[in-house]
Amino acid sequence: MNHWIIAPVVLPALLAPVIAYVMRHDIKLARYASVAGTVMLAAISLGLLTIVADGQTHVYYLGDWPAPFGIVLVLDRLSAMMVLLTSMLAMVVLWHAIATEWDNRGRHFHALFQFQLMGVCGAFLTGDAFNLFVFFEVLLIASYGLMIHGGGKVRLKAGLQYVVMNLAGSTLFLFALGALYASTGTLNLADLALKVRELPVEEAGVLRVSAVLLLMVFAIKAALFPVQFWLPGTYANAPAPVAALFAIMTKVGAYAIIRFYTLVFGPDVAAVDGLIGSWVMPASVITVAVGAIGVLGARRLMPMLAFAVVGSMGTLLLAVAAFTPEAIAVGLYYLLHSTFAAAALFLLADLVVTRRGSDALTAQPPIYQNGLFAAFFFVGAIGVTGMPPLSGFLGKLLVLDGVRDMPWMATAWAAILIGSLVTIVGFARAGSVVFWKSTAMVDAEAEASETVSPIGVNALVGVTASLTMLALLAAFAGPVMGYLEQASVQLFDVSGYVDAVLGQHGEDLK
Amino acid sequence: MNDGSILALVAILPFLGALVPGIMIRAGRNACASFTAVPTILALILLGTQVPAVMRGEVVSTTIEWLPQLGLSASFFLDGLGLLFAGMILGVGLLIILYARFYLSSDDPMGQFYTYLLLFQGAMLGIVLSDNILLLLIFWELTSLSSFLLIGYWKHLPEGRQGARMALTVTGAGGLAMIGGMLILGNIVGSYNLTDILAQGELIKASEWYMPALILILIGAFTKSAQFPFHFWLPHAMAAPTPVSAYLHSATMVKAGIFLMARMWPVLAGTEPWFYIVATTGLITMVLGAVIALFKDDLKALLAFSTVSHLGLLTMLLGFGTKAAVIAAVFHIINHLTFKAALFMTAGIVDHEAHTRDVKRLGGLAKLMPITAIIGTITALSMAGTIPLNGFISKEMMLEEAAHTVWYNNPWIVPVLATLGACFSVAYSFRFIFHVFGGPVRDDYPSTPHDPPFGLYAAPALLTVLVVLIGAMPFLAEPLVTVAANAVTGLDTHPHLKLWHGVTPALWMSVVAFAVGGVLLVLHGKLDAIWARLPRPEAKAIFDAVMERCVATAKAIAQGTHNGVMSRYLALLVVASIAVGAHAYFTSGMAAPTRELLPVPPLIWVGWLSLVAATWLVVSQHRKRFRSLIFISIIGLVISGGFVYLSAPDLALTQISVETVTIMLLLLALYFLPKDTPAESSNGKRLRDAVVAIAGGGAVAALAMAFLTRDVDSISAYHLANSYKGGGGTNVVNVILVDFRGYDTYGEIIVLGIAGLTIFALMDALLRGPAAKRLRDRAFSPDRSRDRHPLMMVVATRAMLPIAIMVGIYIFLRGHNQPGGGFVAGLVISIALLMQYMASGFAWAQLRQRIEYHSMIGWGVIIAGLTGVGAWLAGKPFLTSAYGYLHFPPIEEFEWATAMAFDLGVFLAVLGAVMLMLYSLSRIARFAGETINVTPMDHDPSEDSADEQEQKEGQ
Amino acid sequence: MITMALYFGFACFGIGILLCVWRIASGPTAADRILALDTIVINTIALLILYGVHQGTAIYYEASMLVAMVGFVSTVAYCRFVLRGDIIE
Amino acid sequence: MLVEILISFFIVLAGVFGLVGSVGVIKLHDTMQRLHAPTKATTLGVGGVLIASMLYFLLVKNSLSFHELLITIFLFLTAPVSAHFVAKTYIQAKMKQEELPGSEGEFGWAIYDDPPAYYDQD
Amino acid sequence: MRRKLLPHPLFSFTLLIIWLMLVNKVTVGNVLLGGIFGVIVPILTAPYWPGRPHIQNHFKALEYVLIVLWDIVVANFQVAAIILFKRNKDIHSKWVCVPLEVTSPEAITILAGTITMTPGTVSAMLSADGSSVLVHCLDCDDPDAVRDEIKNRYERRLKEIFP
Amino acid sequence: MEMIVASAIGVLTAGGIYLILRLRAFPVILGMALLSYAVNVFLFATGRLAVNAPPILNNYADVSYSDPLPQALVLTAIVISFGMTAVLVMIALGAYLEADSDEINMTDADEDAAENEEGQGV
Ligand code: NA
Ligand code: NA
Repeated sequence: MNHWIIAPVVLPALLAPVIAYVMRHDIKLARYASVAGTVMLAAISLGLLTIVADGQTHVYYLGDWPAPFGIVLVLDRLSAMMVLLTSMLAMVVLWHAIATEWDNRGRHFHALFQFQLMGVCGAFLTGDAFNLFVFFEVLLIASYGLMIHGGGKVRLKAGLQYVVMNLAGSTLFLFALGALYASTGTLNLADLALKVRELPVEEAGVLRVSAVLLLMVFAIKAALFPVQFWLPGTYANAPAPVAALFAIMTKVGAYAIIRFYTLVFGPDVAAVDGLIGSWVMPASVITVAVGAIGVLGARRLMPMLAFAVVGSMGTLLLAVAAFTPEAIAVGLYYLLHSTFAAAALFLLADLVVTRRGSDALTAQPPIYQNGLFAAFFFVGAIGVTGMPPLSGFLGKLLVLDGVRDMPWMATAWAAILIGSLVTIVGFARAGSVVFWKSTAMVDAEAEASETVSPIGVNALVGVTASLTMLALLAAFAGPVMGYLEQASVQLFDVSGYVDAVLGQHGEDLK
Repeated sequence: MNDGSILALVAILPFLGALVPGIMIRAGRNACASFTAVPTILALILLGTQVPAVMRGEVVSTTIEWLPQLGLSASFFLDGLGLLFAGMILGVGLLIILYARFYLSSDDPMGQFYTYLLLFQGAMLGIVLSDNILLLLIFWELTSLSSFLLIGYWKHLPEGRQGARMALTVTGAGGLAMIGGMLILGNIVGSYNLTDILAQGELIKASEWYMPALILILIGAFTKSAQFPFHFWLPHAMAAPTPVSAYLHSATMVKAGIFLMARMWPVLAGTEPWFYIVATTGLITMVLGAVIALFKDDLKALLAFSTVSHLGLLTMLLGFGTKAAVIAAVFHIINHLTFKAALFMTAGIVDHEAHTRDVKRLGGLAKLMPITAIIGTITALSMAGTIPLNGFISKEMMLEEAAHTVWYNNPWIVPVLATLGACFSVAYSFRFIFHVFGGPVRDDYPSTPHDPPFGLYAAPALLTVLVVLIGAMPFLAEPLVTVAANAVTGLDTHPHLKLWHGVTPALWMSVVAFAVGGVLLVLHGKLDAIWARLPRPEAKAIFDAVMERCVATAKAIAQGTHNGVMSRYLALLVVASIAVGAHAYFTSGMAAPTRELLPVPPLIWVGWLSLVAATWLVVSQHRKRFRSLIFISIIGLVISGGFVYLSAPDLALTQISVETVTIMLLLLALYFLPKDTPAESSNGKRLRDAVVAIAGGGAVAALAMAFLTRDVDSISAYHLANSYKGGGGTNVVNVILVDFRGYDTYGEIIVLGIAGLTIFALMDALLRGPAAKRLRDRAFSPDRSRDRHPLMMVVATRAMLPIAIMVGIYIFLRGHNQPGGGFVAGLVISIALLMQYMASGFAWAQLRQRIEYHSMIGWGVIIAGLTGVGAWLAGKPFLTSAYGYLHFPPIEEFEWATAMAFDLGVFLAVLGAVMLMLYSLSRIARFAGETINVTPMDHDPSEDSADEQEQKEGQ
Repeated sequence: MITMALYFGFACFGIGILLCVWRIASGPTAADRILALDTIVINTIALLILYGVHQGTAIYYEASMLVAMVGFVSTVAYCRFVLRGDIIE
Repeated sequence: MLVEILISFFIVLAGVFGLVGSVGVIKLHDTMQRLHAPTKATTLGVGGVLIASMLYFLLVKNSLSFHELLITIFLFLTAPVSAHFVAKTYIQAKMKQEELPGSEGEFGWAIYDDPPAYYDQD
Repeated sequence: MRRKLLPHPLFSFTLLIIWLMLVNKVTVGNVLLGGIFGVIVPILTAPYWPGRPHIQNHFKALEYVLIVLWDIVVANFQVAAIILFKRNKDIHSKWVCVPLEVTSPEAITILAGTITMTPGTVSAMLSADGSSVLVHCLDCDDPDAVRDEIKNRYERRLKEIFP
Repeated sequence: MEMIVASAIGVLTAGGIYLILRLRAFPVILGMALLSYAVNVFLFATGRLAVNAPPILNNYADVSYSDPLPQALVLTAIVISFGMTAVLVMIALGAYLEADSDEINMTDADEDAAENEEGQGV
């Protein structure tokens, strides 16, 4: 058993309390620790990536209890990649938060940040349904803390809504898990996969309910219609680095959908035959529409970006809805892309809004270094709206290509293509107002330059790094997709997973 | 380097070059312009090296793997069509770089301009060189993006911004449609390789997906090439600086659509739908553009609509689907480039010198700026199709083709309309000449215009030379036209370009055109007046109105649905959950019940009634906040009792203690909150919510009933069997918590730890924000009780503290074997401390607190974590436990288990978290002006008597 | 006989609880409600112990201990809330 | 048999007094009067149950059980404090100072009068 | 040294007893464990005990406990009769002010508690300086008698226990 | 018994849902509390119901045990929901103190008080 598998959970979990309680009066020290921890996390996740290169599913039996009786962690290509994604995003966001002093606007940023990473990594690595709930809660409660970081009236109200929505979601999660346990008597995902496949469809009433309720739960996280309403208000009012970090939160929902509905309730499961896809597909289409309409209709920059996130989740899940290895692989590519795209724009928006003093989409005197920010915004918008040459365009093409054999291909294509157009128009309008129209106003840039010092390189690192990731994703799309296809094939190899988890210990039992 | 990779280099050079202006601009504008030209020149030279091969009819190609999973590769190929366009793009690009150097004023950021220009050039080159349709799509979208930047270059001008957005919207929409079309093509053929696709014309035309693909691709082409009804964006793109207009609207951007139709000609053309859609659209566009151009007073608008018209012409020719028409089209592409680029530059020069582009305010410039006038006149004549200029030849070829075209069994309609277009074409060309250069010299120019420096007219002059040259010696263009036409048609064409074809129908049509055109110009003033009165759909107004309507609708939908109305979000969640759940259930079923129902003793009914009553009370009286908490307490009590009855003593203990601490927290918070909830919901909403609630409750109850009556095999038989053997404890629930599923518990205490941190951080933020002021201004109720720390309470809690602590220790220690454990123990100790705090006040009690709550949580989490990590030392996985028995005779054996250390972590985290929450709330209260005390009770009467004693003794 | 007595005891304390629930519902003052809740807690303790006797096990003893403890704390807290507003000063 | 009678007696006694306490909570018509009722449930009610339990484990199960005493101590310690608080809660909400007899010392009743040395120490 | 390790020997002993009550089993191990806690817990909780009660006369204390227990039993029957059989309008409740002579907080608490636990009376409130206790009688005709009984039967004994 | 438990879960859920659909933070918190009761009992019930069979191993008698796993899950769920409730309460309090209103809905005024409509005609 490879102990590194649990390192992404244990490292931040041990680091966070040290930061919170030992370094709480020394922000500098906390920063060093937080950065060091995050870099280590990234290094570890790279290491994990090499572990899964052998194509095996690696299982970590917590407490040395055999599956399905204890909790297991499962490292396969998908979970390794998600952990890596988390750590890379974390580095970017952390850097930005430190460079812009966001971390110092309230207490315990770094501790909460590390706990958040712990929760996210834990959710990606777990091979147990209830443990997934626990780590959802860990990442959620950390996100509540981060969401209201720094306080303020609107943020607290938005935070309250965020908490309430997710508490409702957590309650639903428990109902769903209850129904799942009630009908299978187990919690281990591999074991569930077996048990679920034994149940005839005509006796699977409760099980099916749990399947769709779980979908609702994950849909909340993944901002899928009709439970996406919370997202714009939350993201728009979260501290920008936190909103950027939240880019991974929606992905946790998407990941859970992918994992659960390939492994446990896979397309080959008689009991839920076609049930999931038939909900995810229309929901995703509407989500794409909601995102696009929101982008076009937004009055403020931050909600606009939030709607863009909603739209991107729709596109991602549209690919997922096909539940074929090919489509999931492209969905994963889109997942990688949209994570960094959202992060880039939220971080950039932070810089702009801080200088502008408002995120209203109205013409205001140009900010100092308007051109620089305009250029960044342009590139970021290219990323988010899925224009070439960044990864969004390839992602879009991949998704379109990935669902081409589906009966609902025309609907999906129409949604994605029209959605893209509307999003492009929305971003063009926004960018043109914020960065172009402002230049028609008094030459305030010169005035502003007297009071504002030029932006430091450090503050731009986060944005630049995220955008660079988009470029790299595009440039190395081939190898990346190669990995994702393997990951997806592994994902659909249910018996491989089950054997890996239950095999070794499972034999002992019989 | 093989030939193919040179192609990739050609395509990439402009993009690399786009970095140059940004670097060179610091060295001055001349340096900037010069170095910007370098990549273009280099690319041109590299392209030149391939010319011989292409002229031999070879196709140069290269492939670089990119995204094989999708079928996307960086494949480039160069055939005649590609060469024609690449040459145009680079050649005119070079001229534009030169022209722009002199055109741009010193206020304009030149570096930006050249960067955009090179980006655009690269995108265009990419389109014409791509051998992979997905790659082509990438470059296609890049032209939309870079042209957006170029058109919006003067970002302070509203026209610039609006024109840019309009262009992006229209061409972007087309681009997206084309994505769909291209993907369909690729799917039909099974490859996205252009060469492969071009070879599968028959397969494609036979496919049932042919029509959708055709329409989608044509939408892309039409929008880019400004074909009716998408033509409206092009004139507004004129807001760009003139070099941009000259480049985009002569050789490049708009020609991309034409290029695409030409490129796809072998696989799409030649069918009826193709003919009727493409030829008809082209025809309409040609006529419409020409008519509108005549009535435009802005020089650039005039040229823009003339461009629309000529693009229509090209489209129509490609639509005819014949070899000859293709040859005509290819040739006209070249000719249109030469005269139109020159004309735009001329217009720019006029604008530059006369400070206006309004034809009505121009005139007589022939005398003031003779060189410009010559250039403008020659090129405009070519545009009119005047013999012996190059425009004449290709127009004749067009008319010739039109004359032979039967449209829907009608042989007249196409030739007549084509002639009509030609008439107007002549008219607006003449108007350009006569109304700008002709006529008397005007004296109302702001400053006297004169010919610009050589740099500015060099480029148009060169083009003018070409116009004349090709007109006079068309055979010069013949090889290029041949290879291009071959490439388009995929067949061997043998064009014979000559100035004079003899007296053909086309010639007569031309003559008519000139005659009518002349008349139209003479009558222009009158016609103009009529035109002005005609109801014309103003495309921009319509576009803007549509856009505004869309935006307004989007705003209404987005804001209206995401309006922060939490109750609706939640209602949707509930309703959706019920709906999907019910659907899932009722499309399936359950096996027959297998369990016998347990009997219901009367006492259970008591609990049930109490619970239902209490729930009803909470719901019906929820507006009385304090009261509802009391009702909630009943529910908690009943549930704990139920857990006891149903064999879950651990749950009972936990439930009742959590319940109490929660109520404390709520009471502490309620101190600051309003004590009543206003009645806000309408009856309708209440009814709706009640229906949703009852549906939800019913659904959950039914679900519970469904599984409660049926058995299932559970994995917990293993836990029961191994709890003692493997975990060393007889309380299986506790062993599961600290051992089998200790990892869950680890997560759970971290949740508590984070809760503590979050609350602390929030409190800290609150005490800095506006809340702080509100708190400071808080008024206290004047009639609240005056005793804060009553004597009786203090004495009683003092007596109870040690008992409670003993109880806590007891519950902690026995947890592994009997109900209890770290969590409950933590809560018990919290409650014990809580009593102390309630009795003697927070400040007094806090002074006696030795361990900071912060670090208590921290230690809890760390101890639990380290207990888990400790297993690594033994080479075991995280959280592997160990246990054993110590024997100290005569004491009975004493059990130890690492799980106890883990449970200690749980205990500390719980205690710390609860107390930190209380601490935070109390700090807020103290901030609100609550005074603190340092004595344990309000008044200690024994101290009075002691004082008296002292006084007495003192006396 | 003990069983019969136990049933009698269950009945008495059970009815007692229902009566107190009635009092909690009807109030009229906060003091009444708190008092009734406190009485429910006491009845519950009695029931838990009786149940332990009924089942012949001491396993429910901690539960009654804890109920006694938290019952007191809640009662005091509720009263303090009405009296002072802030339960911990 | 005697054992059973003894145990049953205490259980029945406890039941009766427990019920009386709750009946009092319902029947009596003013809050202060109701306050007297639960004392029955606390003292003879729970007390009787605890004695019965101890006897049961001692005599029937043959194991000495005395932890019931702890609950008794606990209840006897806390019940008066609870009652005290409830009474104050009622008085503060519903009664005026004039309706009560005056205290016979220098200071008035605790909820109306500040304690002698009332310093606000911040 | 002894004071430091065992600041409250009686208290420690009480805790040992409590521990034994909790574990409900008297074994050598449990006595030792209880003894250890008996030492540790007072040290931990010492700060919360600024002064400690001085019980002077342990015999008197025992006597007091027995009297109170007896009173509880007797009075319970009386009050149960009132609740069950007396009509509400015939129940005459009275407020009585009982001036206190005991000053020790512990004594006052025990007195007030006794008043409450012996049925028929509830101690409702102390005066702000702790010099009087307000007593509510469920059904009495002579408030002075009630006051005198409280003072004679309970307070007098408490004064002896807590001087 | 199963009906009793199922209907209790239903009643609590219905009450909880109704309350979380209210417009103020406090009733929503109450609703969340009811829902968490409901879900805890629900989760507990997935182990099916058993009387007098606590999962505490008895080495001396061959007795049946109720399913311990759901109980452990519920314990975890209770603790987590306690932490969540605490955070919820604090955030609700914070929002109230900052905004002087405990409405749970966001209003446009919250969203963008400072926004003017001037720049809309882009
Ligand atoms: Na009494
Ligand atoms: Na726990």
